[in-house]
Amino acid sequence: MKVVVVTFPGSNCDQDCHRAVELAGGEASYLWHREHGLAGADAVILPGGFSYGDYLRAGAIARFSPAMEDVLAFARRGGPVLAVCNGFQIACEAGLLPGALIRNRTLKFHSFDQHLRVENADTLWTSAYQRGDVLRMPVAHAEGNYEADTATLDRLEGEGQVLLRYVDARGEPTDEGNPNGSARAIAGIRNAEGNVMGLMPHPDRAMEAVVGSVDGRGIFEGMARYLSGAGAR
Amino acid sequence: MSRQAEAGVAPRAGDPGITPELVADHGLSPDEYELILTALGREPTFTELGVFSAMWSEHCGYKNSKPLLKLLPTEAPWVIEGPGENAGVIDVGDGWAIAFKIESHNHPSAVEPYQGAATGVGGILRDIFTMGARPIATLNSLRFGDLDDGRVRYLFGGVVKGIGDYGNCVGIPNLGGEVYFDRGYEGNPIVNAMAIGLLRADEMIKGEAKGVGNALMVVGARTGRDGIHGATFASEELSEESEHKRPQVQVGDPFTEKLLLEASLELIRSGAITGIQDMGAAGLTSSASEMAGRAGNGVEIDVALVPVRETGMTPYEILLSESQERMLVVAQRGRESEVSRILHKWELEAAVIGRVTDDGLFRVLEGGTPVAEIPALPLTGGCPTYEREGVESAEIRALRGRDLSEYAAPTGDLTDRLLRLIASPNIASKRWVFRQYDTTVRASSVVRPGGDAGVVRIPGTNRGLAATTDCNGRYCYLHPRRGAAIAVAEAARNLACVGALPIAVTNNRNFGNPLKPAIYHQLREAVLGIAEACVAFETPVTGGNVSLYNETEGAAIYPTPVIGMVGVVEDVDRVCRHAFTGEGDHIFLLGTNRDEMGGSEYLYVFQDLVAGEPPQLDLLAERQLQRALLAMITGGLLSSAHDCAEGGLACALVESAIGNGERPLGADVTRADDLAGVPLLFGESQGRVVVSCPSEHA
Amino acid sequence: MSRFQLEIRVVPRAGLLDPPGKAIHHALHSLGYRGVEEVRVGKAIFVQLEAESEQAARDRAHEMCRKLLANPVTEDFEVTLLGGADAAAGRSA
Amino acid sequence: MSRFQLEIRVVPRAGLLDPPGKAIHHALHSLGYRGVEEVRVGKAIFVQLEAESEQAARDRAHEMCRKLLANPVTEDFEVTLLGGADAAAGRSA
Ligand SMILES: Nc1ncnc2c1ncn2[C@@H]1O[C@H](COP(=O)(O)OP(=O)(O)O)[C@@H](O)[C@H]1O
Ligand SMILES: [Mg+2]
Repeated sequence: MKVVVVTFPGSNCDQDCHRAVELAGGEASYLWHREHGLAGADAVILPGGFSYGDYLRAGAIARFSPAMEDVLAFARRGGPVLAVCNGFQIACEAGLLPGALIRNRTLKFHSFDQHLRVENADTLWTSAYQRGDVLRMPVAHAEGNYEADTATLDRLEGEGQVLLRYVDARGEPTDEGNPNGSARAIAGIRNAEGNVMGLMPHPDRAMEAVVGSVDGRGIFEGMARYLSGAGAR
Repeated sequence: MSRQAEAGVAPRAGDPGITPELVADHGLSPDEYELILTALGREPTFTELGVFSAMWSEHCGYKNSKPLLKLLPTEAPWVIEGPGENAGVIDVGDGWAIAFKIESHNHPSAVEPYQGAATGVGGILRDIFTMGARPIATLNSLRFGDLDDGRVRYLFGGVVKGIGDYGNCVGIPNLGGEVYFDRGYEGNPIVNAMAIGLLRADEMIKGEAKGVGNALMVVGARTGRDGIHGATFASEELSEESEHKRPQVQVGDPFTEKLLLEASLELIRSGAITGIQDMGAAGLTSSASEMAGRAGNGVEIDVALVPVRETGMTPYEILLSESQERMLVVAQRGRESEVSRILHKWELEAAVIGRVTDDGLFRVLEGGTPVAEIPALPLTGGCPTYEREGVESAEIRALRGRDLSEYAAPTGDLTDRLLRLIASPNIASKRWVFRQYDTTVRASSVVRPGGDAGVVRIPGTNRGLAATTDCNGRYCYLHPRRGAAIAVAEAARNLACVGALPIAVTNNRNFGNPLKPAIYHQLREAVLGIAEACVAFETPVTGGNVSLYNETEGAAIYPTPVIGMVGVVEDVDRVCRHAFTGEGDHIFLLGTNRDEMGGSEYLYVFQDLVAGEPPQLDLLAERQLQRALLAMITGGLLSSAHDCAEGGLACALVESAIGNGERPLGADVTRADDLAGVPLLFGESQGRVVVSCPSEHA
Repeated sequence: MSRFQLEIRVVPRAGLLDPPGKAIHHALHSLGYRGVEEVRVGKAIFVQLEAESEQAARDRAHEMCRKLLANPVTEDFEVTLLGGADAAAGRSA
Repeated sequence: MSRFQLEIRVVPRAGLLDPPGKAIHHALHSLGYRGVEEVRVGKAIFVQLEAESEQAARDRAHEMCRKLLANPVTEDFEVTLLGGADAAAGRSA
């Protein structure tokens, strides 16, 4: 698979995502936000970081980058787009995904390993997992508090668009298990069509046992499987 | 330009005339002023006075500390760049090198904790990437007064948030650090930030203004009236009056720093520049004159060409501004536009402001009119240095002599004492702090904060880089020389505990007013202690930073020579952690328990006392212990290793037992010697490590 | 063309979470300010711009808000022209 | 006792770098808003409190700013009473 990682001014996980793709057996390249050209791309990643310093609102300025026009078109054609952390925030601002990510309820930056439960394994992003699997990956953000109106939240739940939920060590969606106050403990979602996934936790930092977890591999491997035609829809 | 320059320097209209008061306000003594007159052969202009004042401040000139630096071991076959450059550089094998350094931002953080700490991180990161290294880790060493004070909690919260917000945005993982709370730091917090960067050994670049005719360019953020005279400010005691003198607070912009980091590394790779330096303390003045000084050249700059943020800035202000996120680069003649192109790609500005000259002068013009013309060498190298007489304070000698036997006696329920001790902020988990720092960005953190030392993997290899900061200010207060040596020994021990071989040291000397004999004594003794220990552990000192005048209304902080040490892990799959891993594992104590309660956390918590002889240190035994420990870990024998530090053996055992929050274990130990309960459990004897291993290795 | 000084207030939509507001409310209480009933925290963005007319300036500002300054999902905005009468009121401390 | 609605604006002190303002200014430019000359970003804090009088409410707010809401080293603040004349002005969009 050929995956393009978009680098915005202030992106700082572009290299991590690049490496994650390679560890999953794919081919990765970078696209600077001012440039156009997704020709030949099988998938796109909007990486984590602090595009434009998160000034104004996380992701608010980056979504106007020229490269985003290509990403929007790519997504409209059904191309897979993975939006991690700041990428998730950009995707929401750009309307690729519903809702918004506001300040953590503690007002603090949170950096630690977080437990997540797979809510829907029947998607191109999660096909490598089983429904109910409990994963552990780093979170590192100050604005990961997912908010949307009730109708939207109900639709997300009803349509199986909630892919990952914050849970505690026992796998329960308790209040202590919810690090940032996200509505319904939502950690990761997909769009209605299913080709765009956004999540606050960092699968790109959970690819190797030596750095603490391999639970993120599934997402990149699921993407690879799908692109090779084998994966679930 | 130069024809006008030859017309010589005349006082600038609107600038104040030179008076003894003005000279004194600039922190220059009459003798120092005499030296300026001889260096110039005439009276300085107001602008020149400002320049000298900044360059000859403690912060830039190391007046009182330079002679002491000579006492430190700085050489080893693996040292590529020792003290003097922006950061030390060490060969770590496979063609890789690391640049690393520690720096203080104590004074700015005391005034504005958030921005003070944030800009401290920004400054140390720039010191790293100006060497051509990509920052891969940060650490921070903090000291505050007791937490029950409201102002202290405000400073603590602000400093931690400032460090986090800046480092997180730039995307550098935090690997560890320290926090201590002790009334000895009331009003004078210590904020030391350390950074480590990775580079190909053959891609290093220096801060030199080489090549006559090459262009000087300011790149990055615009220049405003930020922190003017921060350098002199950082060299004074805090007092009512310094509140008025306070420079305009420097505001950090980590987003611009991230762009500047990428742009600088691209610049260096492009070969379009011959030198680059951060505009830190004393901004354009120190960067331009130091780059000239190092290359033995001169520079001519025109302040009218510097991009400014505010209108009506004088040469004095532009030369001394400490606006953040700026760099001075020397561009190959003819490749200036290439430099600009790279900066514009990263949405930053670049401007040619002058040239490298062959006349050895630091010449400044304002729209062509000379406003300063100073021989670069006396400016950068001519700062007078002072070797003073140190005398130990009798009060402290008495404290050290204090008999502690009454406290060593068993006092009722020691379990209760243990519970209260592990709840002390100095021993309790520092999670509240490092959970606000991104510790996993770059996906290479093998051992994160929470253990004895942090470890990051060296990309593309299976080897790792370990780092720690350590210093117990109470030991240094009671016995500066031994205390400083203990800081080095503990740092090396922390590295050994994760399975790393110590290779080099950076140090940050935080002290009071060196003009006071009692303080100078502490400074000198501490340096000697560092030197002895660094020789013993074969860890050369490749750089560091000195922060003096850490006093409020005459009261000095504990002498605090913070040691930042780096080590190499040969196989990251073999690192060792501090938490017990398996039920039934055997627990061993390496080292000897002695009756040593001096300077202990126990005394501070239960007797509100900082007194007694700090623990003895046997450098030879310590080194043998660490070598043995390292062999056991690389041999794969151990399940865990943790050094005994504050709180002694009992606290070390608890930390190992609950070290893995998700799988807490217990420990059942039998005492092997006849020490009384308190010193056995809570004494802080050095050279001790708690290890565990499966029975087949026991 | 003349220059206008505008203040744009971007505030979390009523009913939606406002973590900073909640935190400040709580802090004020613990500082002993009992009378405080509600706190909402938004952004005050001061913009200076060249426009043909007062109306043009306002329109421009509204457009900026819809496009960039406010998040349509979570925030509302208000534009105030600072200048003349407005300013006197808007600035009175 | 009656209820007052106050708006408190906390703004970065003049001369100090304002990174968010800088970034927004830059963004507005690349969105084609050429006429924008300066952008500064502060907080707009809306507080509802019980007080004896208008003056008492203002005084309370000023005290809160000094104690908590504004950083004395880096920020300035302004208090506006929303209600009656002020409000009309302060709110007019
Ligand atoms: N300011 C800080 N920033 C990051 N990590 C910290 C900080 N202070 C303490 N830590 C981490 O907390 C753990 C305990 O600190 P400390 O008690 O000093 O350990 P030790 O006594 O082994 O040196 C260490 O892993 C250290 O890195
Ligand atoms: Mg320690």
